[in-house]
Amino acid sequence: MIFSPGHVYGLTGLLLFIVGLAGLILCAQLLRKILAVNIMASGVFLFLVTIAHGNGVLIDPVPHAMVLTGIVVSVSSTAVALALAGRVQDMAHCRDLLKKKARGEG
Amino acid sequence: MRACESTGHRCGRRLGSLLSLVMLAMLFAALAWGCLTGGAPSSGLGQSVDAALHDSGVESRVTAVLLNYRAYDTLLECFVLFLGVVVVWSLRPYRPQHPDPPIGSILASLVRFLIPLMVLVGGYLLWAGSNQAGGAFQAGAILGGAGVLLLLASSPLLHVLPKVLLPGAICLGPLFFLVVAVGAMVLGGVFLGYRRETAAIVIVVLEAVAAGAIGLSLAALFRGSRPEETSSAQARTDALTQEEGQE
Amino acid sequence: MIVSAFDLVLCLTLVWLAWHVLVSPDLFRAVVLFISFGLLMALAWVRLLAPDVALAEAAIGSGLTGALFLSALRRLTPGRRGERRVDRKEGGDDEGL
Amino acid sequence: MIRLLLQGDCWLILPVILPLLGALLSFLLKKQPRLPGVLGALVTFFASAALAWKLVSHGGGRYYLGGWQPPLGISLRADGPAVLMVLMTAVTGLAVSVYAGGYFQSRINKRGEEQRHLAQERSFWPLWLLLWAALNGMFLSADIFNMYVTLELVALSSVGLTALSGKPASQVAAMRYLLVSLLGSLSFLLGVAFLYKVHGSLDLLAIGAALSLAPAVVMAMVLISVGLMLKTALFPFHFWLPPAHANALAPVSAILSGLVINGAWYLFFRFWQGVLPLVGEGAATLLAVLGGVAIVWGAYQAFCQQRLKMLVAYSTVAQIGYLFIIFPLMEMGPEQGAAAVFYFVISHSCAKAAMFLAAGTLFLQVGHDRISDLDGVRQVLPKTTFAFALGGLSLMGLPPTGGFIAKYMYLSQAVSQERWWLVAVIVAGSCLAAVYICRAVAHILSPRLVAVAGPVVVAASMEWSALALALVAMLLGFVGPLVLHLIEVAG
Amino acid sequence: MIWHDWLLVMILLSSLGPGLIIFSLAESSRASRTTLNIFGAVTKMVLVLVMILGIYRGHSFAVHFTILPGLELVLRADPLSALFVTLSSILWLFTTLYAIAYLEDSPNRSHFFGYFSLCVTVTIGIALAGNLLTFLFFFEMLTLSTYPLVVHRGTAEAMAAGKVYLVYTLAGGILLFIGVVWLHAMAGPVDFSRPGLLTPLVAGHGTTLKIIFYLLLAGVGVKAALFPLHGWLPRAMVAPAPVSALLHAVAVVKAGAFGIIRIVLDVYGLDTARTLGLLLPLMLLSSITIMYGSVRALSQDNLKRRLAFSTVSQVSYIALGISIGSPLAIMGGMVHLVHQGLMKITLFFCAGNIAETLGIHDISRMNGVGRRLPVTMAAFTLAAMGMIGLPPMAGFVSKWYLGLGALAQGQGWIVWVLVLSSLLNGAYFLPILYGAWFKEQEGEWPADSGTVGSLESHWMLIVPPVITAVVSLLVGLLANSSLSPLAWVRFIVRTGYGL
Repeated sequence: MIFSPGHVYGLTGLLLFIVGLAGLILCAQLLRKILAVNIMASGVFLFLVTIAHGNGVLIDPVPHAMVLTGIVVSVSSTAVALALAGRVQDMAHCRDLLKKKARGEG
Repeated sequence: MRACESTGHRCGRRLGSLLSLVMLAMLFAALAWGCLTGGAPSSGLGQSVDAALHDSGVESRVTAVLLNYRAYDTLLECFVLFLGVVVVWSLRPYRPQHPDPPIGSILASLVRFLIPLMVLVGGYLLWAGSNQAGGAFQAGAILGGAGVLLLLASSPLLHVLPKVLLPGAICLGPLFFLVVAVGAMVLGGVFLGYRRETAAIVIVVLEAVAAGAIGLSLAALFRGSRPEETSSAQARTDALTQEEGQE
Repeated sequence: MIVSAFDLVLCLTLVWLAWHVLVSPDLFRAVVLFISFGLLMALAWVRLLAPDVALAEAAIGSGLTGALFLSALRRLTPGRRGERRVDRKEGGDDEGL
Repeated sequence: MIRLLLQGDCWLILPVILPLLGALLSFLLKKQPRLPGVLGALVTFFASAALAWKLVSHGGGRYYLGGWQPPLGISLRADGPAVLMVLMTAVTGLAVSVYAGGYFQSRINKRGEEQRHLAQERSFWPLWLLLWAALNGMFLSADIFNMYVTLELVALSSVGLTALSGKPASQVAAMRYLLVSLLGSLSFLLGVAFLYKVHGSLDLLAIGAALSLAPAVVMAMVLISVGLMLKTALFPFHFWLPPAHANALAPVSAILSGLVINGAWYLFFRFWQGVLPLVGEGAATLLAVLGGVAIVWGAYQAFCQQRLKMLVAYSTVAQIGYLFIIFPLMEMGPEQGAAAVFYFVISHSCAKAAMFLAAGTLFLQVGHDRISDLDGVRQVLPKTTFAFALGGLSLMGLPPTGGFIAKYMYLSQAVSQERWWLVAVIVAGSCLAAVYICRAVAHILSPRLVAVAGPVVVAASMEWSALALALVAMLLGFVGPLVLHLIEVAG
Repeated sequence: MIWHDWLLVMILLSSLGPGLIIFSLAESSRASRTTLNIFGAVTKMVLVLVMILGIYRGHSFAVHFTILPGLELVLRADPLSALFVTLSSILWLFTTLYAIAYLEDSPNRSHFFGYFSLCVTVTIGIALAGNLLTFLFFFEMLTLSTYPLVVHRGTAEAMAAGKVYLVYTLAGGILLFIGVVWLHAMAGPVDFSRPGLLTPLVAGHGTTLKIIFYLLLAGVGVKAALFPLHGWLPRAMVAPAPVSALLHAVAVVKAGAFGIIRIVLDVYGLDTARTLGLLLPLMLLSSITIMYGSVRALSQDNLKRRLAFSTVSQVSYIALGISIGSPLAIMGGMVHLVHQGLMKITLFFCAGNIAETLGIHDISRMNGVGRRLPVTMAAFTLAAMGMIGLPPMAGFVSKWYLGLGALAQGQGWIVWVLVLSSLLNGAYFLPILYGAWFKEQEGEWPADSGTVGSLESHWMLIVPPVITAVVSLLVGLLANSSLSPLAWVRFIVRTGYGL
């Protein structure tokens, strides 16, 4: 079997997917988890573009279009995730403040 | 005693991580197996795309896929962006956001210089999209970047678009796309089915509007909460006390 | 096209960057690494003859997402170097996923 | 225009476009979002009903968007199961929409804080209508990448809806839900990539026709299955569901449990339907085992809950199990199996949504949902408690409800194929469901006079919509031939 | 003719409709509720009368409704169902009258009468069920419509009893469900009008058929309170007296017994059941239940509990008669369905009167009651005599036919069971009668609500037990007339089963 660039980039894409997955599962911080999801997404996109590349003779534009769509979807969900993470964080902060206040009064 | 427990906990946790790493490695092996073995991959749709390119109204293959063959995906994707804005706007912050740090005067003048340039680049990408790399997405992204810079610099240019009109502007992209798609259905009988002779012009207009909408939505996503509501965030800390009790 | 050393190095760098985004102790550093990861990704796509995607990735995937992360980072960490704060506070919030 | 409506193809796309339009309008009219919201729901309902009628009278078909045939273009497909799901969404969705109108009004009336509730409602309508459109798009789609896009739409809007309630628990739950959903979507997308690599097409029917068990296809199926199982919250992946569903606003809980779960499962089913003859006994049995564990574990957890909405949420975990134990049964009788499971899905959707709506009404009235303190609430809200009990009957599989018919079909399949362990699982599930539902119903229907009273603060539309949905769940016990006739329409 | 088809549905609707309307009535609208109740009960009786005349003239009534392809709900009136329908609708009228007076001024009456009507509707549905699926359908619904009645008082004791009731009946329901599904999977839909459907399967699937039989038997046996499954019945006594009357004489227990008849005679058929050796175990089980119930009844001091154990014992006569399998025994069992219902409802009405008027719940406090409540106690005495089986009371007729049937079948030991159980019946009924009539009153009544004019209590509390007592006397005295239940049962056995 000859190793073509397709294989190399494809495997890299899969590896990135796995690395992102590991980060998603193992990292504790929310921000890090969101980063990990983005890395996973990049891995999938890389894999898709590799498929489009094929053997380099005739580029298939359909996966390119899919990746473009995917990128926009991904930035959208990242924005939502970050906004939500901000809220979770604020909430914890508020709760801390309230606890402190309660303790002070008590 | 407690220290002992915590080390035990840490050990357990480390073991857990190790185990999941091993499983992930196995998953990778499986994926690689799926990727590498099993005959020649199919040739894809490159040829059929080329064969139909003449009817699509554009010369760029990717644009043809995005805005003609698979325009439905792109339509829905515009709605994903719109949805992102709706969700982000629905998440009002509990506490006031920190005011942006004052921006340096150098950056401010840089922004003033950069914005027209970015708009220009965006326009170029849009135009280039019909026959080479570039198109609505890329142009929209550049415009979005310009919006982000404006926000960062709190530039007076921001007030070109009154806040009241912002929701309307954000709706405009998806709405226009939808109208075009339905219009095609009413005129030609098929949803999103442009006629061959008008396809080129429809796609160009569509791209321009989509780029604008994408840019605006991206900037809005960056901006975070709904513009007129940031002032009311102050009250949220108090509301939280009640909400914890309720529900 | 034959696999060149450039491709190999690019791929390895991508993986290395991804790994460090996840393990670097400083979140700010992680975000910066992520932005550079995105830029290199764009390069990879140029290599794979996908200039459209490369452009979009550079602008959206790297630029805008990076800006989002940076602004979120600033919002999430009220102090100047609030890295540890974030660590402590979020550790408990979310286990499993 | 009229010619267009009559000639019929556009019926397929209307259930997707109309809610999209409604979402945009309700977003724009931010002072009065309820009007376009409810109107959009109503119009969508009629469009879906018309689609179903069209399907029954003219048979199924495909719709090539933009006139491009697959593999180049995207096509929609209307066949029995797809349209049944659209119809189910329409019925449940309309009831939820009517409910939501009264719900937000009642909250404003009860609690004051008009600004906050108004802001919630302002986001609710666009999110909900977008979700509805995405679900319809998902049910009708025949293109696997398009499915991914609709999945993302569904995921983002559900997360937005979950977080809407604003209370801390829901924020954490929504965050977790979002991460799980994203993981599921990406896994699905990677699977799609693998399938495209092998088949060079994104059309599900073309792929299904050429399916083999090549390694890449196996990996694709694994990735897609795991991704969708995450979203469906099948047993080991169910952890995110109860907090998300139980802490959301009442109409949102109903939407999530009654519709969203079914959406992801529907895709799963579509993929497996084609593969099942190839994979043999093992994989199907594995799914069924997971489903069986889900049934027992979910029911046990439901029994342990102290809060009504938590109980209903865990009951969803249990009921999801039934959606997966069907797969081994489908090997020998694909048609009967599909009929049984779709019957189950629609009756569960109505019943569960009715229960969540009713639980939300009780919550709003009483101010809490601790089961043990809900005694005597029947005297205040008779219709709501009745709706809850009726929904419960359907979950228990007792006549005269749709749940009974579904259980009957399940059991008769399992018995005639002599899969006794499945019989045991179904029976155990019914017993456990009876136990936890009776526990809740005994309290809310208790004749004891406890001072939970006070003036009724909930709108009449809240009571009636939940009751109507529960009655639909009951009515499903009598319209079996009609539903089966719809399911059997080929694409 | 069209009305033929709709008559059965109308019979169901005549109680369902009023029930649903009553649910929506306000608590205070007493008059309209009473009117609706009585209107429903009378309408039903008239409709049933029309139906019986029709059957007697050889009309057949059947309604089919398909709920799944190949699966129908069937309502059909055959002579046996007519028997049960008549019993239920007549006793429902009396129980309704009684309940209206009994529950005067108590809370939640709309709720109560709503479920009451629902319960009767479902019972009628069971009676008219034309196939096994329909039977199952209504049988499961019976559990749900009676539960709210059992817990009606809302006390902790009532809730606990309700829980026990639910556990027993739902578990039974599930067993029945499995049995039905299994049988359907083997033999297709089981219609009651086609006996012998299972005969061809005996050779190949004997064991399976046996298992299914026991599943079905366990399912209906719970409601019929067969020996190890009777635990819920004495506990359900916490319900108000009209509910107990309904449970014991009309609805739940009777539905179980009726189910046993259906399963043995119409699903399996006597011959098949005998070939498979299913009758002997049933015979043993019902004999044990008869003895067990009587023995337990002896030691109960609470009047309603004693009556409950008496029900456990008496209902098993029905199963016993069927399991003996000779025509005379089957007649004895079937006719006991009616006789026991009449007598037991009288007893519960009287027990309710005693509790309501004087506040007495325990037998040890009943000394001298006969003088304070002569009419009530007279009715009680008549019914108790019947239960013991003294000639010429109704109970005697049943036992006589059971004994004759057993002898004809060569099962002489059954006669001993009957004799022994009659002695036990006497042992737990006669002391009550003796105390009430012949002993002196000890102290004040716990809560005497006083006489109403010249009557000992509210007239609607007195009239129903008197009528049922007199009827139970008449059906015994006039057993040989052509209008008696016995004659109808003879008609059933001759036309329906060709015995």
